[in-house]
Amino acid sequence: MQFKAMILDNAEVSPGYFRMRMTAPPEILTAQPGQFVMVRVNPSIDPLIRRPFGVFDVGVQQPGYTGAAAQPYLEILYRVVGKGTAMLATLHNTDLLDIIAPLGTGFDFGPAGEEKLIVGGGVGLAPLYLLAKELVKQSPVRLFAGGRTKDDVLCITEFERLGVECYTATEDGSLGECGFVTKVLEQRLDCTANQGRIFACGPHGMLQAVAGIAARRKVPCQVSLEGYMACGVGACLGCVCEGAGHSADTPDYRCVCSEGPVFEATELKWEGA
Amino acid sequence: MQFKAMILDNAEVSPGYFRMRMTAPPEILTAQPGQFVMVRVNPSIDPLIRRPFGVFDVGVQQPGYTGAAAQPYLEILYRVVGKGTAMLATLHNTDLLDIIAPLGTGFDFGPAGEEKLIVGGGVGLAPLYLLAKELVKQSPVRLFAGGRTKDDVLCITEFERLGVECYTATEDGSLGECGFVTKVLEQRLDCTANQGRIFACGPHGMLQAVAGIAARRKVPCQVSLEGYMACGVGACLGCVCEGAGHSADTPDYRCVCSEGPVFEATELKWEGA
Amino acid sequence: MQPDLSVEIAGLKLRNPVMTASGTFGYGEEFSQYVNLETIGAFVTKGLSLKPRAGNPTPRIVETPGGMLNAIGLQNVGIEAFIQKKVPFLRTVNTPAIANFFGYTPEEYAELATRLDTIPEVAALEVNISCPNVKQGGIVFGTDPSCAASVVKACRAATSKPLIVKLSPNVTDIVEMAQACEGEGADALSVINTLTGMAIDLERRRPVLANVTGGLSGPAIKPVALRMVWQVSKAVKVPVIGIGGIMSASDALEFMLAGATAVQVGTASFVNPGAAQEIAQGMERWLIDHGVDDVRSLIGALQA
Amino acid sequence: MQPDLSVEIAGLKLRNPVMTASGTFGYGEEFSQYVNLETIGAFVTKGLSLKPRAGNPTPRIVETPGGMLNAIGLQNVGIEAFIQKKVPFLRTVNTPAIANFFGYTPEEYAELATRLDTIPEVAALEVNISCPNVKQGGIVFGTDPSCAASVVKACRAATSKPLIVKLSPNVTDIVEMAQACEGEGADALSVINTLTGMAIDLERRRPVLANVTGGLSGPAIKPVALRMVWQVSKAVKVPVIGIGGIMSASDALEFMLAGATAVQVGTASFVNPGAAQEIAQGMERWLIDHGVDDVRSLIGALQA
Ligand SMILES: Cc1cc2nc3c(=O)[nH]c(=O)nc-3n(C[C@H](O)[C@H](O)[C@H](O)COP(=O)(O)OP(=O)(O)OC[C@H]3O[C@@H](n4cnc5c(N)ncnc54)[C@H](O)[C@@H]3O)c2cc1C
Ligand SMILES: Cc1cc2nc3c(=O)[nH]c(=O)nc-3n(C[C@H](O)[C@H](O)[C@H](O)COP(=O)(O)OP(=O)(O)OC[C@H]3O[C@@H](n4cnc5c(N)ncnc54)[C@H](O)[C@@H]3O)c2cc1C
Ligand SMILES: Cc1cc2nc3c(=O)[nH]c(=O)nc-3n(C[C@H](O)[C@H](O)[C@H](O)COP(=O)(O)O)c2cc1C
Ligand SMILES: Cc1cc2nc3c(=O)[nH]c(=O)nc-3n(C[C@H](O)[C@H](O)[C@H](O)COP(=O)(O)O)c2cc1C
Ligand code: FES
Ligand code: FES
Repeated sequence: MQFKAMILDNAEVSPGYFRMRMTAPPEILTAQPGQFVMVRVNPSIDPLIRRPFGVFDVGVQQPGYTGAAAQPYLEILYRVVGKGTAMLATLHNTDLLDIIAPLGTGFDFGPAGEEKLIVGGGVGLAPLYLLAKELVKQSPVRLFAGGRTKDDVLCITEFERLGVECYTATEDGSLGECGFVTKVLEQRLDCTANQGRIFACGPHGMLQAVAGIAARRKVPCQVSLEGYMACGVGACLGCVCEGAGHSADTPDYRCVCSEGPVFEATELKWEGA
Repeated sequence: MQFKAMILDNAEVSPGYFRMRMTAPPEILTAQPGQFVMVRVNPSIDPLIRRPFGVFDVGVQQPGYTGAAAQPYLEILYRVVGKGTAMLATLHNTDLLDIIAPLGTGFDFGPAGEEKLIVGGGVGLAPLYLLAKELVKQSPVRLFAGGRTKDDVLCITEFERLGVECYTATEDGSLGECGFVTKVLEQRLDCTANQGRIFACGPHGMLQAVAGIAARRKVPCQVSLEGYMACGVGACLGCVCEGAGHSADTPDYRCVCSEGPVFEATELKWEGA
Repeated sequence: MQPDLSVEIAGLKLRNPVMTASGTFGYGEEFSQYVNLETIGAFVTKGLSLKPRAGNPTPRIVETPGGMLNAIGLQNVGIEAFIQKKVPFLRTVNTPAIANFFGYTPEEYAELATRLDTIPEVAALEVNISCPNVKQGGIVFGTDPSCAASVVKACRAATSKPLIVKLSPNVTDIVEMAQACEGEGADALSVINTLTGMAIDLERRRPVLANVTGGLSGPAIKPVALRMVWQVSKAVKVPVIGIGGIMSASDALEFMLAGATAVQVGTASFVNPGAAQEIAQGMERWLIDHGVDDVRSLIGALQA
Repeated sequence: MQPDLSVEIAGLKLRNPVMTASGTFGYGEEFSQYVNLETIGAFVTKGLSLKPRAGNPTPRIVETPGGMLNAIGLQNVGIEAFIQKKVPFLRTVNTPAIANFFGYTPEEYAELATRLDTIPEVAALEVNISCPNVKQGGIVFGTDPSCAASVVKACRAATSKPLIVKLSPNVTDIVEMAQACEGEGADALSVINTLTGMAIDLERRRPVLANVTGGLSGPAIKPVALRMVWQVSKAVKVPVIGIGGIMSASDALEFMLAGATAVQVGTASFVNPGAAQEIAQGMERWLIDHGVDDVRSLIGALQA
C-alpha cells in the first residue's frame, strides 16, 4: 500500500545512524519481518527514485493525552550514506513522507523451539529486530551483531530487552570480540554441534561468509539482500541477483524486491563458491 | 557578493505574500534601492536556477540579549507563484539560504525637494520600500499602490510610517479607489500640473500604462523590469529587454540584470507605442 | 459536463490518452495494487523476444540528476511464457494491452509479430527498434532509416493489428526515421525511447552499470522528448504517442499540445506507483477547469 | 605533497583542467567578483561572429527538470568590438583565454580564425559547429561529417593556434563526427554542446522560448555527455575536453576518468558563480585525499 506518513521521531541513535518512527495505516501491522518499504525522500525530483529500507519495527503507540486514538506506527533504522539518507536525517517531527509498504518476501521462521541465530552487520540489523520480536515468542534467540567500531553496533539494548542473548564483535575491538562476528557465530555452532537456523543481514562480504559457514555446517540459513531498486514491485527488473544455477549460458536472475529480499542462502550464487 | 544567509523571519504578510528577513554581511547596507538579489532556494538541483527578488529592505537589528553584536539584515518580499517561491515559503527561522547580492543598477533619485511619485502593482512594491525610505530623506513622497484585491496591496502601513502619502486602488474595489492605480496617479499629476518624478515597478501592463502617462505628460519616469534570469551578472544574456530603438533590423537589447533592472522609461521599447 | 478524454490510435479506442510505458510496468499485474488499470487508456508490456532473455549483469540501474539510467538488457520471459503465464491476466482487465517486442533480425521481428497477431488479448503491437541488427554489424535498427524500414516492413506483412513503432532519440534526424517507418506502414509512432548515457563510480574508477552504458529516462529527458514529438508530429500523418519524463497531468498535456495523440508514463511509475492513474485523472480535472470538452482539441494545438 | 593538476591541450599549458564554458561566463570579466580567474585553467569567451549579432527575442531561457534551455541566439559583440572592448581585459589576467566563434559558411569561419589568430591575448580557438550552414539549406555543420570537416579544414588553414572543435551531441554517431574533425587537423575536441530541446507553456499553449527550441544544459545532460566523452576519447588521439552538467569536483573527475584531459563548467556558474574555482580546488583536495600526485594519471583511467 502507498501512504503519507507523518514523522513522529527521527533520532540519531549512533553517529551517522538514525531511527525514524512515523505514522502508518493499521495494515502496517501485517508487515512480516524481512519485508521492506520504499521511501520517497521528498516531492522534488532530487532525489528522484525511492529509497528502500527494511522494516525495523511496527506497533501501536498510545498518545499521551486521554481519549486519543491509538496510532499504528512504522520504524526504520538507517545509515546516512548519500544524498537521500542525508536528506532524511534533516527531517523533523510532523514532516510528511510518501511510503510504499510492506514490500517483498520476509523471513521463514522455521519450527518453534529450535535455536534461532540472528546475524547482523552494521545497519543490517535493521530488519532483524522485528524478526527477533517474533522469534522470541516461539524459540530461544541469539543475536550476533558486528560492525567496524562500537558505533556501528546498533540497538543491542532493544534486542536484550526482548530476551535475546546478544554477542557482539567489532573489527577494531572497541566493543565485544575483536574481529568478525562470524567467528563468534562459529563458536556458538561449535558448542551446539551446528544446531539451529541462521538469519543474516549485512554487507555482502559478511553474508557470503555466513552462507559459507552455513553450507559447510549444513545449517539452514536465510539471508536478506540489497539491490539497486527502482520500482520495488518486480516491474523494472533492476534489482536482480544471481540464483545458484546462474552462469552466462544458463542465466538465473531473481528479483530481490519481489522474490526476496530474503532468500535461502543455498538458492543463491556466491562468488568464489 | 555571495553569502550564506540565516533566515530570521519568514512571515505571510498577506495571503500568498511573504516577507523574509535574513542575516547578511555588513556590505549589504550599501545596497541601492532597485537592486536585487539572486536566491538559491536549496542546495538540490530542483529548482536549479537561482530566483531573483528585489531588495525590500536592509538594516541592522539589535539582538534582544545584551552584549550581542548588531546584525545586518536583508529583507525580501515575495509572492508564491511557482515551485521556487513555494519552497521558500516553507522555510523556517535558522534555515540557511545562499544569496548573491546586491545586483543590478538601482533607481536614480533625482533632485531633492521635487515630488516623488512611487507606483507599485502587487509584489512590484517590493523594491519600492527601500526607495521610499531613501527618498523621504530629501523629498515629499507619494505612493500609488495597486492590486487586484486588497490582499494584493502590501505593506502600506510601513510606507505610511515613513511619512509617505499613500493612495491605493484595487480592481475589485475592495481597497481604495476602484480600478487601476494609474487613474489615481493621473489625478495627482492633474493637480500638480505634471510635476515630479515617477518610479514604477509592477506587472508589465501597468508599467506600460505608467510609461505612456509619463511620456504624454513629459514626466521623468523610471521603471523596474523583470526578466527570466539565469546568471544575474550579465553573462548569460538570457534576461534582455528591448531598447527604444529596437527592431528586427536594428536590434537593441539591454541586459535587465546588469544594465537594469531599473531603466528610464524612454530608453525602452513599449509594445504598441 | 464530463469532458471526452477518449482518443484513437490506428483504430484502437482508448478511454483516455494515458498508457504506461514498456519496461516500467511489468506485464500489467505488478502495479495492479496501485493503479486501477481500468482508469488508464492502455498499458504496454515489457519488451518481448522469441526466446526468454536473461538480461545484463547488475548493477542495472542508477539514478542520475533528474533521471535514471537502465541497462536491464531486455530481460523478459519470452513469447511462450508470455502466452502461458501473462496473457491470462490480460483477459481479466478491460483495458487494451499493447505488446512491446524486439528482435535481432527483421525475420525475428516478423516471427514475433506473426505470433502476437494471433493473441486476441493483445490489442496492438509496439515494435522496439532500439536493438542491434546482428546481421549488419550490430548497428542499431532505430538509428538507420533503411534498417528501421526493413523491420517495419517485415512486421507490417505479419500483422493486421495496429502497429506502433517506437523511435530511438539517439539520431541526428528523428523526422527521417519517422518518415521511413510511416512509409512502410507503421500505424503510429512512439516517441521517444531512452537516450544513451553513462554513469561513473569515481571511487571505484568503474562505470556504475555493468553494461557500461544505459538508457536515460525520467524528467531530465522531457525537453528532448517534447522537441522530437513536435518535430515528428508535424512531419507525419499517423498519430504520435509522446513519451519521456512525463510526471504529471500538465506534462502529459504539453505533449498533446506538441502533437501527441496519447502519452506513455514510464519512470514516473517508479517514483509514484499511482502515477498513470493520477495523470489521467489530473488531465480530466484540467479539461473541466479549462472548459475543454474534448481532449482531442488539444492535439497539436501549440501556437508555434 | 602538492599534487600536479596541470594539463596540456595542444601545446597550451593549463594550471589545472577546469575551464569555463562558452556563453556561460561572458567575456571573463562578468564573474571576476566571484571567481579568481587565476585559480582556473582557462576561460572560453561567448561565441564570436564577424558582425555583432542581436540574438533571439525573449524569453530566451527556461528552467527544465535538472537543467535549462537557452536560445540566446548567439548574441555577441562581434569580432571588432571584442578586440576593442574585451581583449584589454584579457591582457590583465594571467590565465589563457580561448575564443569561441562561429559562422554561417566555411569562409566566415576561416575569416574569423584568421582574425583571432593575430590576437596575442587569444591562447586558443574553439570552433562552435552547432550552427546552420546557410549555403547548404541550413543543415547544422556539426551534424554532418563532411560539413564539419569543411569548417575545420578552413579554420586549420587560417590559424596556427591550438584549434579546438566543439561537437554537437545531436547526432547518431558522435565518433564519426569526432574523427572527421580530427582528420582535418583539430587539435582537441570539446564534447558536448547542448542537446536540442523544447519547453511548453500549457496555459498559453505556446512554446516557452520565443525561438521554440533551445539548447539543453545542466546536470540533466551529464549522463549523455559522459557517454559521448568516453566514446570519443577511445576513438581519437587528440585530447578531449569534457562538458555537460559538471557541478562538482567529482563530476569533473568522472569526465577525466571517461577520457577527458580537461573540462568545462557551464550552467553550474549560474547556480553557483564560484563553481569553476571551487571545482578546481575540490579536485586538488580529492587528489591529496586519494594520494594521487598527478591529475593526468586519471585521464581515461576508467576500468570498463
Ligand atoms: C531491500 C533493501 C533494504 C534496505 N534496508 C536498509 C535499512 O534498513 N537501513 C539502511 O540504512 N539502508 C538500507 N538499505 C540500503 C539503502 O537503501 C541505501 O543505503 C539508500 O538507498 C542510499 O540512499 P542515498 O540517497 O543516501 O545514497 P546514494 O547517494 O543514492 O547512494 C549511496 C549508495 O547507496 C546505494 N543506493 C542508492 N539508491 C539505492 C536504491 N534505490 N536501492 C539500493 N541501493 C541504493 C547506491 O548504490 C550507493 O552505493 C536497504 C536496501 C535494500 C535494497
Ligand atoms: C529583477 C527581478 C526582481 C524581482 N523581484 C521580485 C520580488 O521582489 N518579489 C517577488 O515576489 N518576485 C520578484 N521577481 C519575480 C520572481 O523572480 C519570480 O516570481 C520567481 O522567480 C518565480 O519563481 P518560482 O520558482 O516560484 O516560479 P516558477 O515555477 O519557476 O515560474 C513561475 C513564473 O516565474 C517566472 N520565473 C521563474 N524563474 C525566473 C527567473 N529566474 N527570473 C525571472 N522570472 C522567473 C517564470 O517565467 C514563470 O512565469 C523578480 C524578478 C526579477 C527579474
Ligand atoms: C527500467 C526500464 C526498462 C525499459 N524497458 C523497455 C523495453 O523493454 N522496451 C522499450 O521499448 N522501452 C523500454 N524502456 C523505455 C521506456 O518505455 C520509455 O520509453 C522511457 O523510459 C522514457 O520514458 P520515461 O522518461 O517516462 O521513463 C524502459 C525504460 C526503463 C526505465
Ligand atoms: C546560456 C548559454 C549560452 C551558451 N552559449 C554558447 C556559445 O555561444 N557557444 C558555444 O559553443 N556554446 C555555448 N553554450 C554551451 C555551453 O558552452 C556548454 O557546452 C553547455 O552549456 C553544456 O555544459 P553545461 O551543462 O555545463 O552547461 C551556451 C550554454 C548556455 C547555457
Ligand atoms: S526494484 Fe524493480 S524489479 Fe525489483
Ligand atoms: S541574467 Fe544572465 S545576463 Fe542577465
